Formats: sequence, C-alpha cells, structure tokens
Amino acid sequence: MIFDPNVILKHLPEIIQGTGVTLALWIAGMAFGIALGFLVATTRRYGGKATNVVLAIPVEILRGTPFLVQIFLVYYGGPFAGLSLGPIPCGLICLTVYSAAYYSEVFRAGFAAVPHGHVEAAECLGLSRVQIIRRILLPEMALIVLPPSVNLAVILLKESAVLSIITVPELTTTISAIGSQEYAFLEAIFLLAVIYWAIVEASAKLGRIAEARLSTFRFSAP
Amino acid sequence: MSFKLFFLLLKAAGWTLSISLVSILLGFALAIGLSAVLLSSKRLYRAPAELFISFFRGVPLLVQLLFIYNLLPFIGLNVPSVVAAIIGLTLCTAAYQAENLRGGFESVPRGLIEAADMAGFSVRQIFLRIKVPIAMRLTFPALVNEAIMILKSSSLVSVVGIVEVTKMAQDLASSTYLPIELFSSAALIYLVICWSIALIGRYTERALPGGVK
Amino acid sequence: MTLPAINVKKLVKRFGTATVLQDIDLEVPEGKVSCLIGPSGSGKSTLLRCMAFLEESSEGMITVNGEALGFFENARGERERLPAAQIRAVRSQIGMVFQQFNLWPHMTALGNVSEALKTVHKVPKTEAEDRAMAQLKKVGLENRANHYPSQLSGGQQQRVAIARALTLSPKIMLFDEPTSALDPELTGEVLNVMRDLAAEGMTMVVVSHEIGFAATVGNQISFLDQGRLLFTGAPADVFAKPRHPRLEQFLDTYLDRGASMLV
Amino acid sequence: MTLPAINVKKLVKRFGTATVLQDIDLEVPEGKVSCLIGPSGSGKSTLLRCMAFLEESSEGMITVNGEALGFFENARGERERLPAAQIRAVRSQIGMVFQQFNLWPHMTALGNVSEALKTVHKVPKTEAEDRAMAQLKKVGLENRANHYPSQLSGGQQQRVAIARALTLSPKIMLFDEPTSALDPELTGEVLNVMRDLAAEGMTMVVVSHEIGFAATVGNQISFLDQGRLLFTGAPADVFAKPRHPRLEQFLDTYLDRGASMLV
Amino acid sequence: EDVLAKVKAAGTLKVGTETAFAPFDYIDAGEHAGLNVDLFAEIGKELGVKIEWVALPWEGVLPGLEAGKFDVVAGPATITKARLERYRFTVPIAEATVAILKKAGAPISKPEDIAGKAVGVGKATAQLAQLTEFSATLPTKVDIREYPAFNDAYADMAAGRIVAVANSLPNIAFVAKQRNGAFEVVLPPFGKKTYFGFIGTKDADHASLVDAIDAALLKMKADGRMAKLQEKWFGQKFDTPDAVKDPAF
Ligand SMILES: Nc1ncnc2c1ncn2[C@@H]1O[C@H](COP(=O)(O)OP(=O)(O)OP(=O)(O)O)[C@@H](O)[C@H]1O
Ligand SMILES: Nc1ncnc2c1ncn2[C@@H]1O[C@H](COP(=O)(O)OP(=O)(O)OP(=O)(O)O)[C@@H](O)[C@H]1O
Ligand SMILES: [Mg+2]
Ligand SMILES: [Mg+2]
Repeated sequence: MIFDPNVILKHLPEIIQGTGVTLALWIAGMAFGIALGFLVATTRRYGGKATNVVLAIPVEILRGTPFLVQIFLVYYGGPFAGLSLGPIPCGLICLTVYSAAYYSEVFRAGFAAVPHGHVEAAECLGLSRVQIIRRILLPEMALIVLPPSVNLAVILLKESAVLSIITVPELTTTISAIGSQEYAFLEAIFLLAVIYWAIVEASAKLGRIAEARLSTFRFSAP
Repeated sequence: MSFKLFFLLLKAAGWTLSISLVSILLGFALAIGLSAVLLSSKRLYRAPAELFISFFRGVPLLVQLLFIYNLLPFIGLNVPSVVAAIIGLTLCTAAYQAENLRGGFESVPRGLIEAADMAGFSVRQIFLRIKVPIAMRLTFPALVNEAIMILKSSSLVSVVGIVEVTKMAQDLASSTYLPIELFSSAALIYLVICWSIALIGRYTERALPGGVK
Repeated sequence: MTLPAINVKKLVKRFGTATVLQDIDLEVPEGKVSCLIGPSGSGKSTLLRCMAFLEESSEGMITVNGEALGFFENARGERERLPAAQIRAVRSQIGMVFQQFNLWPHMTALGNVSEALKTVHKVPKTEAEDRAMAQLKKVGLENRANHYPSQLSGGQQQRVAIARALTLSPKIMLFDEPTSALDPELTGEVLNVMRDLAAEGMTMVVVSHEIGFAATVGNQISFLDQGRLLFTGAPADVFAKPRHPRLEQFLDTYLDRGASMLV
Repeated sequence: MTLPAINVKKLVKRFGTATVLQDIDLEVPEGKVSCLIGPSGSGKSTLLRCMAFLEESSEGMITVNGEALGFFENARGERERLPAAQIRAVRSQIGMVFQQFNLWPHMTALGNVSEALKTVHKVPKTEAEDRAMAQLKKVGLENRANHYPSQLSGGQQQRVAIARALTLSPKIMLFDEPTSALDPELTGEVLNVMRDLAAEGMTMVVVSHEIGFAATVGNQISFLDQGRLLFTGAPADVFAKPRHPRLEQFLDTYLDRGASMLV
Repeated sequence: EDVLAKVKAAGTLKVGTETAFAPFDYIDAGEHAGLNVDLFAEIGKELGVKIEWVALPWEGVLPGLEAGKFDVVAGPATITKARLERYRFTVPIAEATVAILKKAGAPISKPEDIAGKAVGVGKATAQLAQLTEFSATLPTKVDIREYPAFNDAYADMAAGRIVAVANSLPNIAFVAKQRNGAFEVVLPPFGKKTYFGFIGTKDADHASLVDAIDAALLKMKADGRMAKLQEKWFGQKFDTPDAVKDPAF
C-alpha cells in the first residue's frame, strides 16, 4: 500500500465540510454543556442538601458510563420511548448533556477552591448571593477552572469521533467513508490522526495563552 | 428482557474488565518510565516522550485503535485483535498517567528530599524510598480516575474485533430489537464497575499512610 | 453607663453535638477596644464570627447598638429569625478583618476597597474610587492602590483589608488575629493602624495573640477557655494579679518566653 | 582556645546576580549553642543551609571540625570541589532540623527515625528500630512510635524530626526556626528538647525568632542584616548594650511588644 | 510464501467478517450464526483446517484483509466491476439483487414508490450504488440515509426514522421472516441481477487458497450441500453461475 496524497486533494471539500461539522458540534455541545454545567453546579451549591443529592445521580451516571453507550441508548432506544431524533440533534444533545456532567464537576471544584473567607468578606460587606457569584466567585475561579476546562474540551473533541457510529456526518465518518470508497485506508487513518491532533494542539495552545493572560494579576496565590 | 441476554452481557463484561485491567497495569509501568524521561533535564531525552504523549493525548482512541490494528502490519507487526486492543489502551493510558506522575514527582516537597539528602541517602535511594511512594500517594486519586476512564474507553475496542459489553449489547439489540433494555443494562454494568473502582480507590486512599500536607 | 455597642447575652453555639460556646455574656463598650484572649480552640473566633453573623448562634441573643442581630425574642419568648433585609441593616454597622486578610486576588487594592461601594451601594465609579482612595491613604497605602494583593506584603495586604472594612463606615470593627499570619517585623505596621483607629474612638473587638497590644491598647480584656468566658476586666487586673488558675497558666506560657528576653 | 566546630571564612553566596551573603566570618564554638538572629530575608537560612551544604557557597570556605566542607583551596590557591564521598563523610557529622519538619509522610515516626540507619547504614531492621526507639524516648515520644506524621501535632512532629537527625549521632545540630511553624502553646515542648540537648553539650546552631530562647540558652548570638554579619557576641552584650543601630532597631520591635506585656 | 500452505500448516483458516449481516453472519442470542458459518464449516472440512472468525465493523473488514489480519473475508460482498479490479471473489454463493424492505403499512407497493421518501442503506456498499442509480431514474430523488451496518438501518426503520431499506433480496427476506409482521418485502427487486461472493486478495500468495475455496464451493454445489444450506437460510435456493467474470455494473 502506498501513500497517495491525491486522494486527500480530490476529497478536500468533503474533508473540510466534515471538519466543519466536527468543530460546530464540538463547540456548540461544549457551549451548551458549560452553561448547563454551571447551572447544575450553582444549583447543587445553593439548592440545599436534597437538591445536591438528587442532582448528583444523573451527574454520576453520565460520568460512570461510556459516551458510546449513552449515544446508543438515546439514538436506538429513544424512538421506543417516543424520542425519535436525527443523528445530528441526537449527537448534539448527547454531547451537551455529557459535557454538562463533567463541567458541573469542574465548576464545583472551582467553587470549592475559592477560599471561603473571600466569600465571607463579601458577605460582611453586604454583597448579595448573585453579586458574590458574579463579582467574586466567577472571576476568582476562572483561573482555577481554566486548565481542567481545556483538558475537558480536548476530551470532548475526541469523544465526538464516536458520533460517527450513529452516522453523524462529522470528520471520522467523512474520512472513513472516503477511505472505504477509495480503498485508501492508510491515507484515511493518517489524515484523521493529523487533523484531530492539530485541533487538539491548537486548543491546548489557546488555553495556555488564555491562562497566561488571566494569571497576569496573580503571580502567586496569597 | 430475559436473564439469558443479561448473562451474555455479563460474560462480555469479562472482556471489558480483563482488557482494561491489563492495559492499566501495563500502562502504569510504561508511565513510570516515561515520567522519568520527562523529568530529565536533557531536552534530547524529553522530546520523544513529549511527542509520544502529545500524539496519544491528541488523537481519538478510535483512530489510535484503527492505526494500531490496520497500520502496524505494514511495518511487519501483525497483531491479533486482543493484543491490538491492549496496545491501544495501554499507550493511551500511559500518556495520561505519565503526565500525572510527572506532576506528582514535581510536587514532592523539596524539603523532604533535602531531609533525605542530609541523612546521606544516594540519588537512587531518594528516588525509590522517598520520591516514588510520595508521588504515588499524591497521584493516586488521578490514577483511579484514569482507571475509570480506560474502562469506559474500552467500549471502543469493538472496532478491532473484540466483543465487549457495548458491542454485545449492540449485537443483541439488532437481533432482539430491545435497545432500551440492552443499552440500559450495559450502562448499569459499567456503572457498577466504575463505582466499585471509585469506592475501592477511595478506601485504599484512606488506608494509604499520610498524604503531604 | 452608655448603651454597650455589642451586647452578648447567654450565647450558646453548637457545631453538631459539640458545644463550642457556652453561656457567653459580654458587653462591648462603645468607643473602646475589647480584646479576646484564650488558648487555641477556646472559641474566640467563633464568638467573633457570631458577632459578625458569619455563624448563627444556637441560643441566646446579640444586640448591636440596641438592635437585635439575626434573632430576636418574640412575644411568646421564642427565638425567631429576623427578615434578611433587617439582618443586612444591622450587619452593615460592623466591619470585619480576618486573620488571612481574604483580599480578592483578582482586584487591585483600590478595587478591593471600592467594590462594595460600587456593587452594593451603587455609588458611581469615580466617587467610589475617591472614597476608597481616601481610606487607602488613611492606612498609608495610597501609592499601592493599583497593586494586586499578590504584589503586596502581608502587612500591606492586611492594611488594605482594614481599609476595605472601613469604607462602609462601620460603627464597630471586629479583628480576628489580624497579625498572626504576618512576619514579626511586619506586624508593627498593622498594629499602628489599629492604634490610630482606637485613638479615633472606633469601637473594636480584637482577638489577638499580641498580648503586648492587648495590654497597651485594650480597654477591656476577656479570657475564654473551652467555650466559657472565665474573666472580663481591665488589662491591669489581668496582668497584675491573675486570679483564675487557668488564666494564670495561660499567661505563663507567654510571660515565660517574654520575660526571659530581658534576662 | 579549642578548634571551632564550624569555621566559616569569607563566605559569599550569590543567587544569580543577587548577593545574599557577603563576607561572612563565623566561628561556631564546640559544645555551645550559637544563635543566628536578624530580620526576614537577611540570609539566616541561607547561611545555615551553606553549613549543611544544602546550598553551595559561591566563595570562601567552611570547615567542620577542621575538615573542609564541599570545597577546599588547592596548592595554587584555587577553590576546588571535593569528591562526593568526602563531602558525604564531612556532612555526616551534621544533623539538620527544618522549620517545616519535613517528615516523610508515608512512614511512621519510628520509620522516619530508623529509615536512614536501614537504607544508608545497612543496620539490621531490629537493631535500627531499637536505636530509633531510644531516640524517640529521648524526645518523649516512645508512645507515638507507630503514628504517621499526619496523626501528630506540630510540636510532636518537630520532636520526631529532631530524633531523626539525632539517630545518625551527628556532632553538630543545625536548627532553622524550629518553632516558628508551631502554635505558641506548642513551642514549649520543642524548646525543652533543645534545652536538654544543649545541656548535654551538643554543638548547636539555631536560627530563631525565639529571642527568649536565644537569651537564656544561647552562648553566642550573631546578628545578620542584608547578608552581612553585623555582630557576634554573648547574649548579655546583645541585650544589655546594643551597639549597632540596626540591631537596636531590630530588637526594639520585639522588646516593644514583649515588654508591654508587663506594663 | 504460499498462504494455503501456511493455513494448512497452522491448521486454522482465519476468516474476517461483520456480524451484522443476517442471514449470512449475525449474532443469534449471543452466538455467531448464519449461512457463512455453515458454509465455512464445510470448507474447513474440505481443507482439513479449523475456522477462526474475526468479527469487525464492516469498515474495518477490507482494510483488515489487506493488512493480513485474516486470510479471506466471508462478508459476503456483491461482486462488482470496481471490486473485481481490487479483489478476487470466490464462486458466487447467493444472488444479491437489490430489493426494498418496507415498514409494514408504509404506502409502498412497488419499488418506484420510494421516490421522495427516506430510505436506508449500508455505507460504502454495492447496494448504495444501485440505490443511487435507481433514485436518479425517479421523478423525485430518494432521501438516501447511509448506515455503518444494515442492522442500524433496520433498527431505524423500526424506530420510524426511515420507511424502507434497500438491500439484497436474501438479506431482507430473512429479516422480514424474523420480524414477522413488522417489515415486508416489496417485490420485484429493482436492481440488476448480481451475486454475492466471498472476498480474497489478488496477490499470488493467496491464489492457491482462493482456488482451494473455489474448489470446495463447487464441490458443495455439485453434491447439493450448497442448495440445502440456501434452503435452510433463505427458504429457497438460488441458481448461481460458477463464476462471475463480467458483473452487471
Ligand atoms: N465549622 C465548625 N464545625 C465544627 N467545629 C468547629 C467549627 N469551627 C470551629 N469549630 C470548633 O470550635 C472550637 C472553637 O474554635 P475557634 O476557631 O473559635 O477557636 P479559637 O479560639 O479561635 O482558636 P485559635 O486560637 O486556634 O484560632 C474548636 O474546638 C473548633 O474545632
Ligand atoms: N533559591 C533562591 N533563589 C534566589 N534567591 C533566594 C533563594 N533563596 C533565598 N533567596 C533570597 O536570599 C535572601 C535571604 O534569604 P533567607 O531565606 O536566607 O533569609 P532569612 O534570613 O532566612 O529570612 P526569614 O527570616 O524570612 O526566613 C532573601 O532575599 C531571599 O529572597
Ligand atoms: Mg481563631
Ligand atoms: Mg529563613
């Protein structure tokens, strides 16, 4: 088998499109996941003990089962429960919920890492709960949650390859189809590896830049 | 859903467990070596290890598995399915664990090493008697997490021809048309295993002597 | 006798089943400096935190300038929680300075001091910063206004924390071991700021290991041990003729090391 | 005059371009307690760490009981590093106790104390543990032998650290602020152990903020400021008639607060 | 190195396949079953070797063959011109003409009725090519959905995401029988007449092995074993040629 770069050139438009779908699903799933995860984390922190325990159940289930099984359950089992979703909506919803579970834990750890005294100082000065979250907790934990968030983003990008199994027309689906169509398996796998790797490296780099920006005000923790 | 189907899933869980377990152990051994290289002061030694880690952390496991299964034969290494699955999971987890361990070694407080230095320990004795146990203790929670991650990732090894829990559920679902029951059962099996690992991990962690404060 | 600034009556505080404060009765005189001393774990911080309503007491009452803080006794003699707005109003008369400073690391010194004015009291930015600047000047840090906490020494951080608590013009200031996280040489600058405050007639409650400060600046010293208030009196009484054996023993550990210095 | 236990000659220590120690000359008399005092950042820890060869000096010489530590001056008057084995031999005469105790968290108290005997000196396990136990007894901790550091109080941890350093029978013990990480009430037990050691005639160098200890137990006190040794003498000279203005100022911050206690 | 000799020396013939292609290969209550299993059992007897199965997702099967993971692919695959250029097929084992399987009750009575409707088909299959070609002849195009395995398409039809699946007649006949009442076969088949064969590689090393498999299959055809197995799995036997040199497309 010889490596034939022409295959890649010939299918460039499809490859770009597949990359686009992967990026779009990844970013959208993550954005919704971050929002939902933040909501879950704040609700767990301020909603009382019972709410905290009740919310822990779905979070732990989502974190304790493979993403693949979750997709299968929703995609193939959903219709039997009256939830018939196309591959893309199903993929997006699964990615959102899955990432929300993980992000909620990141935020929970972030909240916990802000010294309680900083919150108390704000309470003493009369800041309301919402003001404390917005003005103290969020900015203070931004630096703490950034590295795990970037890590998580990378993990989610890689998990999104699993969506190929329910025919979402993303990167892995597209390229492996090209591979079997052209009998260019070597090229396909190689290309997949390179594209994912490039996206991961780029996002890690972005993460480091953001971290450097954020930490300018904090040479060392007091 | 009949008990027979569930029993088939349980049998397939044997593959899930054994492949994950072997990969975790092999991966850990490899990770210790890798982290030692990563801590080297010579850029020349570090570079290949960093490249290795960057690749295995930057490429989806699905693609890695295909890589190993379908491309290794072209360099004359024709590995059977089980071996390919174990190699894939091992290399992947080694990359993650090596990073964890590196962090662990770096956060062994300097003072503890100086104390050993004062008592006349050799470099090797310091590594074995002080650094390794403390780094292990510091990275233990991350290690347990990694074990859980690998267990979940093992659902992907069906692409190289292993019928583990997920693949079995998928096969059974396509002949019995009971996807909800089968995939829920698969999820349950994963949950029980993952939670057991987490529980054992937490128990062991508490039993381990002293963390660094 | 004028109304005490803070009046603690029959205060009990339990954490779960552990009783940490037991039947505390204490009057903090207005315009004076009251010091709380006692061994580690005796409940000093907890008592101070109850006065700031950072901990809710389990029994008893606290009044601040005559107004009930947190709880009041209703007509049937039952303990009842006050509405949140009222709690906030009473609490606004109190400023608190913590052992660990608790400055917000993502804001400059000026940001820390002006934050509450801006967010809580909706004071316009420029006015808030002018007022914050005035407070920073008072603690001698006008030239450090744009530094982040991590760029300040411990003593400077604690002075910013004091300025922050002062901006809302509290009537009473609570200090929880304000110098014990500082290097010995840096405590002086903080103690000086506190001395100035005392000289201005600010009502202060200070938990402190700085027996020197307590002795020279304090007007009233209270000794806590195992959750009980064993003694309250003037400094002279405390140091001259310690009566309670536990107090005597406690002071010994200090005097022993202090006195030997002059040998 | 007998040979000094440690002799520091023209010692210079630079970190990068910063000179942290400048021309230090110091003789640590055998069987006596020498204290190093001075403000924060003056170089006390660095000097002590040079004596333990945890830092390599940039210029100058240190000899321990007459033997060169780390570097020696060769025939052509050049500074040359000694072979590792020789460094180890000289260093084995020195025991070090750190401010942060630095106990190994994965070993019990007994494990910490016996570890070096077992791994470095290949002493059989039972003998090593017997000897370790004897040391623990000496610091009053025989009943804590099987506790892990996390299960011990700060004072107990520091005493284990002292026992650990003593097991290798060093001729000289170095202490870097051994009590400053401890609660005031817990320092006593560590200072008592150190007093016992001093009474037995152990040569000790102690960096300490505990001026009381320095004054009562120290035989020689050295004052460092900004990397220079400004004064060395008997405690009486230091406290009675402080000559150097910087020393006077330094002591003031202590005496001010210490003395006021007796007001 | 001659693969047949190697297989005989090792005593095992490695066969790659996908197990989501009933009735050729599928998982029946956890066990691998189907026509292929029976056929290869016979082939194994003829060659005097044991059969070792390697089950992969279809996308992994042909790369696996090229990578030498196994000696031959059971599949089977429709014999097409394009594939003949790259692979060597064995003697045909069944007809592969494409027909429509619909959800019971769906308003489809002849193949042309799928115009404008959502129809599932396997990704990168010969059936996809035929369906695409057929769709082009219809007034409104068919909404073609590609699936990694036909089982996923059937599952989606049961779930109602698609109304029909295009696949080779033997496959859908089996599925319709299995899921009695839920799915129905739409006759006649719309595709050109095509055949299924097992797949081997074209290189010289493998020639003797594929020759031997061919010989075994022809022997089974001659002595009626093949027909019996076709009856068992399809409920009918097929009249297949001894070789396909020039496929319909
Ligand atoms: N949140 C809490 N939950 C349970 N117990 C607590 C809590 N906070 C304090 N305690 C306990 O209450 C007692 C008094 O604690 P407190 O912090 O008030 O002592 P303190 O006098 O300030 O001591 P220190 O001088 O060490 O600061 C201690 O025994 C402590 O363990
Ligand atoms: N590893 C290092 N690299 C650079 N500078 C250092 C290093 N260690 C110490 N210093 C600097 O050397 C000077 C002396 O430090 P040293 O720790 O000896 O002071 P010290 O007298 O022990 O102070 P303290 O009482 O605070 O412990 C300080 O200015 C410090 O910042
Ligand atoms: Mg306290
Ligand atoms: Mg120091």
